[in-house]
Amino acid sequence: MYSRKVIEEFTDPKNVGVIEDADGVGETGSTVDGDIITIYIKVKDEVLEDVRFKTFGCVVAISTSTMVTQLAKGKKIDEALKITNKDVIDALGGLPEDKRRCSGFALAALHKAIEDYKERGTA
Amino acid sequence: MYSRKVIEEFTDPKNVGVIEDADGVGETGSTVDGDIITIYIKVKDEVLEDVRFKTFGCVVAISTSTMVTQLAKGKKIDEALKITNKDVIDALGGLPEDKRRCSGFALAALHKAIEDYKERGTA
Amino acid sequence: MMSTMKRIYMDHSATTEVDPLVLDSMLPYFTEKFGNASSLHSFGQEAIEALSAARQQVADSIGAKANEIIFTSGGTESDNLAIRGVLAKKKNDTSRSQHIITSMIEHPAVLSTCSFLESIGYEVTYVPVDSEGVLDLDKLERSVRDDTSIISIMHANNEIGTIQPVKDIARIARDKDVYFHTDAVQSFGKIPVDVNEMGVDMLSISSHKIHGPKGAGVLYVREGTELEPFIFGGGHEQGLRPGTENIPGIVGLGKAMSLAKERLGHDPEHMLRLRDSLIDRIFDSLDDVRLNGHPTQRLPNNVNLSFRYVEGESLLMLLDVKGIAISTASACSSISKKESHVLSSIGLNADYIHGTIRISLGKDNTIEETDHVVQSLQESVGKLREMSAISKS
Amino acid sequence: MMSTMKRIYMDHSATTEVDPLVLDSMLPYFTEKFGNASSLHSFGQEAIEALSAARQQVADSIGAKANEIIFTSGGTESDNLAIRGVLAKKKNDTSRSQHIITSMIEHPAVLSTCSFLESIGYEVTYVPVDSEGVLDLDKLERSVRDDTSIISIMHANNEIGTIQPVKDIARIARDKDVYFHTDAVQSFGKIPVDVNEMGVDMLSISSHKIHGPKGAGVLYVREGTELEPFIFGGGHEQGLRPGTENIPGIVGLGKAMSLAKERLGHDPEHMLRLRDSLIDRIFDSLDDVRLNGHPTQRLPNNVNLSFRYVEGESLLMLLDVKGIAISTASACSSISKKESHVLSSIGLNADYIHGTIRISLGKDNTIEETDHVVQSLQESVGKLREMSAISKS
Ligand SMILES: Cc1ncc(COP(=O)(O)O)c(C=O)c1O
Ligand SMILES: Cc1ncc(COP(=O)(O)O)c(C=O)c1O
Repeated sequence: MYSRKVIEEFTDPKNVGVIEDADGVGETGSTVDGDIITIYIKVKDEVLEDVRFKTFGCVVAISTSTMVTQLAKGKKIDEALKITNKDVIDALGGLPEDKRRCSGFALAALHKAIEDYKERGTA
Repeated sequence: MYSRKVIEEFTDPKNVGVIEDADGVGETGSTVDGDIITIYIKVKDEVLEDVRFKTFGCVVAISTSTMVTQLAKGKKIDEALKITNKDVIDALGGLPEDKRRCSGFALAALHKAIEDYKERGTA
Repeated sequence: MMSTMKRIYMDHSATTEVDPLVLDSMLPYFTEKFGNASSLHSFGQEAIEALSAARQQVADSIGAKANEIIFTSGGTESDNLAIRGVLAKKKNDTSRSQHIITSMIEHPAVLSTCSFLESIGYEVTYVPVDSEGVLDLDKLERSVRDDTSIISIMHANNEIGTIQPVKDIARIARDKDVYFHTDAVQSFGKIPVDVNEMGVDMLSISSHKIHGPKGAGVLYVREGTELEPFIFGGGHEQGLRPGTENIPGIVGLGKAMSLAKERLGHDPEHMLRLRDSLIDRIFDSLDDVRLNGHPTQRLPNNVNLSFRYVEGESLLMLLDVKGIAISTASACSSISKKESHVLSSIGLNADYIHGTIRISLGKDNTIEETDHVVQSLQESVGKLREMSAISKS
Repeated sequence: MMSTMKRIYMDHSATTEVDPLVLDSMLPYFTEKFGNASSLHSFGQEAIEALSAARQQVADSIGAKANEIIFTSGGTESDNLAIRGVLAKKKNDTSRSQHIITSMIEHPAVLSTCSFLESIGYEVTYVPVDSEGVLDLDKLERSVRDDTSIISIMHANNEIGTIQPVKDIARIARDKDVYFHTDAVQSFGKIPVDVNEMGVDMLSISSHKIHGPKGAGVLYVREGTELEPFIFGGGHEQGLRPGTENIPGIVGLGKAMSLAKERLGHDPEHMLRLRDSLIDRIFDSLDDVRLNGHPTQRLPNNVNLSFRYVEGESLLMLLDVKGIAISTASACSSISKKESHVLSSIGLNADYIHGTIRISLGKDNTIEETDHVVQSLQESVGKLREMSAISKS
């Protein structure tokens, strides 16, 4: 059901962890849903120098989390904001129709982390 | 479903035929039912010297017909009248529960033939 | 005697032997790839793959799409699901839910469903057929009402083999905006069955009639046709048929349908040759015989004959002793030994009805076997007529 | 990697591999003795004999009489037939037809049937269970009304393995003169199932859960229990289940039930030993784990565990990659990934519910396999907790 790529990313996820001195943190989901994703970013010269995640959730939640961090890492913030849900799904070799519900959570968490970074800047 | 004995009697029936100068004839059934049994008897000194049948009908109709003729032949009339439906079924090694409906037709035809014989005598 | 004698099976409308290729395709799914298609792990994935592949095979065999295929436990269940599924869906639309149209010669799976529906308040019109078993299209058309929900007319009859003009029926159904279901249990594999060619909304198939395993069936449901399940449980088969999927059965069914489709250019022609030669030779060798059903618009494997002065079961048993397997009416009704509603519907007289047998050929029957059948029939009919209390002799 | 690795199957509550002896018993009925049990000829007789023999095997395995056995297509159909069959029969007896009693933790086959019945006007009481999944007998007794037709309570739960006090339920049902049906799909073969010991009127069994083939099931119906069919067609199975009988499936089911009965003194004990050792070692090696269901009144093959800070599907997939097949909730609901109604009914918190898996042992699982499972669980739970956004670490 899951593509080979999904299973690969899921079993060997990149960028797992917390950035202790993160410049921005974003969280989506809830324990009731069964998915909580937190994304940490480290920004230097408007470039996402480091992107890490912690995820409690299903295979889709974990594999989209790691994929989002990989797609975003090294990109400029405005470039990173252009990543679409479709980009994430395509990079994973597709997702089963009935599993797409939570596929947007990781991207949303990245957006929140960037927002958080921007708010901190203006504060 | 049918006992071996039923199939034997059915495939190799004894006493098939018409007695042209019968002393009594009895018929049961109808084309609507799909069973018509005619029994012919020849009587001498109150003994059923010959008993024959013609049957249009199912396996049960044919096998009970031949069995009734065999059980009756050679018997005194009052002895023959004591033959029960159970005797016929037992002699056939049993009949399937759902096939007993027409098992009494042959015996009834014998009774009618004997009646016919008696009526002729009194006439 | 029976043990050394090669038996001749000519009751393929009752059921068929599983094709060895079909059995081979099934075997891995009993003991190796035995997973439940609802399971997420690798065993489950194997089951899902098998299920999808079979669904595609079935769809391809009848010109349908994979998502239009619902797997059931057999023809009876498919017929029930088609008719009751549509009515259940429309149950709140009172303007469009009260009336069903079917024919007088349907299989009990349809007729008993209809009687049940009558018992709970639906109305059913049973359209008559002519003396050759062909549906009266005029009567059908005139029987459509504003509140008609579904027309269910079989593709080909299981007793007399008459093929119905389904395309014409489909046109009427489309014109009147009524769903059309056809029971193709006897026709698939013998004549072309293409859901778009035929123009049907739903179509039933049973695996064991086409050299597949018993316990599996198909209901084709055209996209957009709204149904509700009539068995309740988990959400399998698009919510229309709950219960753990019978993977080996479904795999076998898929294979059987593929094979039947592939062989459509060959097998039916072979059966047709045997059928016509059988009919000719029986008519040559015996008097007072009648062929029931349509002379040409009939299944290539169906021979339905009435012998006067002979009772069908007795004839069947005499042939059985000679190692020949045929049937009296349809297999399903022979257990209760009631008069065939199909034969009464074509107006056959009682003295012919009782003497009716059905010979249904299969792809592996041979001309030598038909020789033996003709000879045995001649002997057996002769013997029973000799014994018969109503024969002319 | 997957191809060379021997996989470990511990999802026997979802489905089981067909026993080689069972498959052997079935094989002749596909290609040799392939007749239709409604046919009068020798092929039909072979089918009838097989059917009767299987019926006797089934009856003997549960202490019933042969005429009390109805063959169906599986557990779902058996559950539907039991409940709807009784209601259909009583539909004209308005004083005795409106109310059904069941539990909150039944299988969807029962629960969806009940929701359907509610949608057409029946009333259903869903009796709650305690935190270990045991039915509240007091509430059950108090919920019986004058118009209660049937009580349907499962013998053992498919997710958490809790065994219900069926004898007590049967006593209440008898006292109140209400039919009692039990779903024994998970219990048969693991604990004793004797219809008279238990005092049930109806009992469901599914072949594929007990090393028999998919596509076959049983409804035991105590003599005198009045039912009507809910599928319509020919008069098969005492008029309660129409459609050509799935002879190979039924033969396999009969064999599987015989074998399970014979091995009842051995297999469950083996599974129990594995179960308890598995539970002990998992608790020894991991924190924040919970065993769901009753500690002792549970199926010998059921291990249902909740791991905090871990999501069930992810754990299942990590184990799958290591060649271990287990399940999250019941197989049937994992496709829709809804929250388990069973786990909510026992009052489990959401953070535990999401981290729940079911390990269901089979007779052929070994202690070595459980070693591997314990180790893999430790690794996988550890890994997921590391990754988890809510773990304490
Ligand atoms: C025309 C027709 N419809 C339906 C059925 C029922 O199919 P099944 O026996 O698979 O339930 C049959 C077979 O008896 C049939 O001949
Ligand atoms: C308790 C219970 N009842 C009923 C069923 C349904 O059985 P089947 O899949 O054979 O329809 C299952 C299996 O999923 C079950 O575990």
